[in-house]
Amino acid sequence: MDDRPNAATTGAAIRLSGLSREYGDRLALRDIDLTVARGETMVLLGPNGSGKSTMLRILATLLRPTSGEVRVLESLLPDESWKLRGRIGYLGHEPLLYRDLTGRENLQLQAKLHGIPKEEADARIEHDLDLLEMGRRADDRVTGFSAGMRQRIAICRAVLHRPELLLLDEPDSNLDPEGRELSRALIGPAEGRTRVLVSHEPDRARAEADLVVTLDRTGGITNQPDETADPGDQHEAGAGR
Amino acid sequence: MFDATPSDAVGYVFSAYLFFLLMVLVYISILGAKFQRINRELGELIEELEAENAEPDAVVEAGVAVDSGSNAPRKESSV
Amino acid sequence: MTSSREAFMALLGKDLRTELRTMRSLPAMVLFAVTTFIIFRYGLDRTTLSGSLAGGVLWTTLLFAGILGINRIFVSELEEGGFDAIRLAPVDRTVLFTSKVAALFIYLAVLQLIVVPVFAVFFLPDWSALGPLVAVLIGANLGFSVLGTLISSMAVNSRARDLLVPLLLLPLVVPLMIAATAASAGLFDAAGPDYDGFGTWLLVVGLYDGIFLLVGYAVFDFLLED
Amino acid sequence: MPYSTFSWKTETGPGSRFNMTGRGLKTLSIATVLFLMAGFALVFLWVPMDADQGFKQKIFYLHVPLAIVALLGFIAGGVEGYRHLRTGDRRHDANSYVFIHISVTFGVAVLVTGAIWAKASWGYWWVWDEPTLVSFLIVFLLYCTYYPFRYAIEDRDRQARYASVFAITAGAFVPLNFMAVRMAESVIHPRVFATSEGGLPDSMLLTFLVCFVGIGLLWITLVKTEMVGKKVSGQVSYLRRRLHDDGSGGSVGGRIAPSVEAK
Repeated sequence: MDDRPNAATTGAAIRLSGLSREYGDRLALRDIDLTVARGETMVLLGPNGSGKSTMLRILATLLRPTSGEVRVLESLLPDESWKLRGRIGYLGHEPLLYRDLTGRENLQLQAKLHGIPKEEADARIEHDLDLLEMGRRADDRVTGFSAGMRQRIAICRAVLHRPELLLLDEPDSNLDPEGRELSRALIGPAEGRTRVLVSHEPDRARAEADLVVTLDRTGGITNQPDETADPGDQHEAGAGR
Repeated sequence: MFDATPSDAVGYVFSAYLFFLLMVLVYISILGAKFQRINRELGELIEELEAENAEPDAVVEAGVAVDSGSNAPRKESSV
Repeated sequence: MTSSREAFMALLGKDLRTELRTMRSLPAMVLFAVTTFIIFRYGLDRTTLSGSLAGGVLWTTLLFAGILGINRIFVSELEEGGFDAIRLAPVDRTVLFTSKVAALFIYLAVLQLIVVPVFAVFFLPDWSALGPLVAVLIGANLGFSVLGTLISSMAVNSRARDLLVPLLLLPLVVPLMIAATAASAGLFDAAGPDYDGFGTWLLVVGLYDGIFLLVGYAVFDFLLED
Repeated sequence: MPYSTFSWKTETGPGSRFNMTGRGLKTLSIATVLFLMAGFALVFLWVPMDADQGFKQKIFYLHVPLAIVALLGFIAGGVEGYRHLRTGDRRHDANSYVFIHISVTFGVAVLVTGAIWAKASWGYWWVWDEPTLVSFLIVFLLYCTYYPFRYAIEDRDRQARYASVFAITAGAFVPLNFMAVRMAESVIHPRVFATSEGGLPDSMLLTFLVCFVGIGLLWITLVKTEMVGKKVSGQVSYLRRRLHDDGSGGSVGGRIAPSVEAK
């Protein structure tokens, strides 16, 4: 039924049907259906409070769906979320960095938690830090970092274990134009890597999107076809199934 | 050791049993009040429902989807 | 899966390194304990203590000083994203529990390393009880660490965290306090250490530790989910 | 009883949703009243005076069953908490909450009757060398924190999960605490079970059992009634939400009691 050959051959990276999430009596997400094929980039748009971050946290196995079927990298959430650990790179609002450790120590801790061998980890950390031009400051404590520098370390942390699926919640926030450009090497579109991108800048985000999903304030999907920049390349959520 | 006189003991025993019975009574009346409230709320809801069923046009104008609930067709997300 | 031992060492190392760097908990705990001794000295109007009074003063002080540390043990994980990081990593989640128990145990041990000698200098005419006291300290520390970690992780995600930790913890550690004070009371006997019932009380402490270690290990997973 | 005035079968909604256990509850409450009346009649009209304690021993038939039922309720609350964590079914959390709630209420009665018994026996309202009463107080204080603990957690899923963890931990604590306190106290109180070697005289045992069953039934009746109330009020707020479109229904803020919702 899927008209995207990509999804049919490699299996979907993300498949949601009827996903809802409640907070108390409030519905944060309402009956979401969508499919993201492997290697694709999905961009999540929508006003504040429309459930974008909630969706991302559910995909990251950090939040349980209230109802609906959620499949991420062929694993059914939340029952099989253990299969996904270490395969997802999550960059949320919070940088997930310990303020009293240095940037490098934070990354080393991340490497240890993900079981990356020491030499391998050190090489990667060196490489990634250099890419983001953070090598000089990496041995300072995070507490002295500016928000932009924290974001750069957080990006390194999110991709250190080379995840198959990247979940990025406004990855450009706090970054200067140079930082945004540099970070593309780590979190930009890459061969075979699936990405979900929450963004407040529709135009920039659309440029690299294979799929654009717009959430409305009630937590449902409201895509208007005419919003899509290039309908030929992009599919809207729920379409084609 | 202090020993209560028999008449004293009777008073204590009865006050213990009385306390217990009073507590049960109070608890049950609290429960009763709760059920009365639920009953009233239910009545209000029924009235509301009937009133809205009686004049469906007004409801649509007010923008409240009454009996459709979550079964209302949603144009974008349904597949 | 990353081996649990490696993850445990990484997390424990992180906690100890942070504490060494910031000294956020331990100095406050020590200061609190020493000040409390002075308050007891005037509150009880005694210059020396023995028997159950000595045990009571020591353990009450250690307990309340410990609560200061217990309150903080998960704050960094909450505020700096440790919970999320653990849940995303291919690590057995109970490692966070065991590593926090170990960290708390070490904090308490360091606290006692400083505070118990101070206690002896202040109040004890005879220091022969300090040797066997170590066994009680170790057993009770384990219990405090396990319960403290469990309660702290329960309270950290709630409003009124600082209020809830002592409220929940104090009744739960009553049996531990009973056993620890009873075991110490004999040791602090005015006529020299008395080992009557010492073993039994140590056994109670051990039983308590074992039961709550099991409970904590079994339920901790559920406290991490969102 | 007041709740019998509530009509279970209302004409709203599909009948199946509201066919709650009205009749079972009625039988249960009648049985409760009968057993309690029979028990109290035995206490005051039939059972012989205790040789040591005399008339004041009669508090035993109220105080001890209340305490045992409350403690069993606490432990059952822990079991329900465990089942909630196992299955993720919110009904178990609701059960756990109601069990603990009723047992805490019973706990007040236990402490008050215990204090009266102490006053009658020794002339003091509180005695520290009665280990059972002291440990009951500790357990009671612990379970009192259950309410502020629930209240402090806003997210309802998390609240239910954390409350279950509390229930399990506290449930494991109950027997341990009793053991420790009992060991610590020198037992000087002429406890009825202990003084009469080989158990109670038959007449006392029978009276005790009837009272115990009556109070146990009272506990079950109250639990069931509370559960029915939770179900119905959950359904009422569900109805209201359906009626007013989603999102706006029911005040959520500061709700500590779990509600059981019809899906």
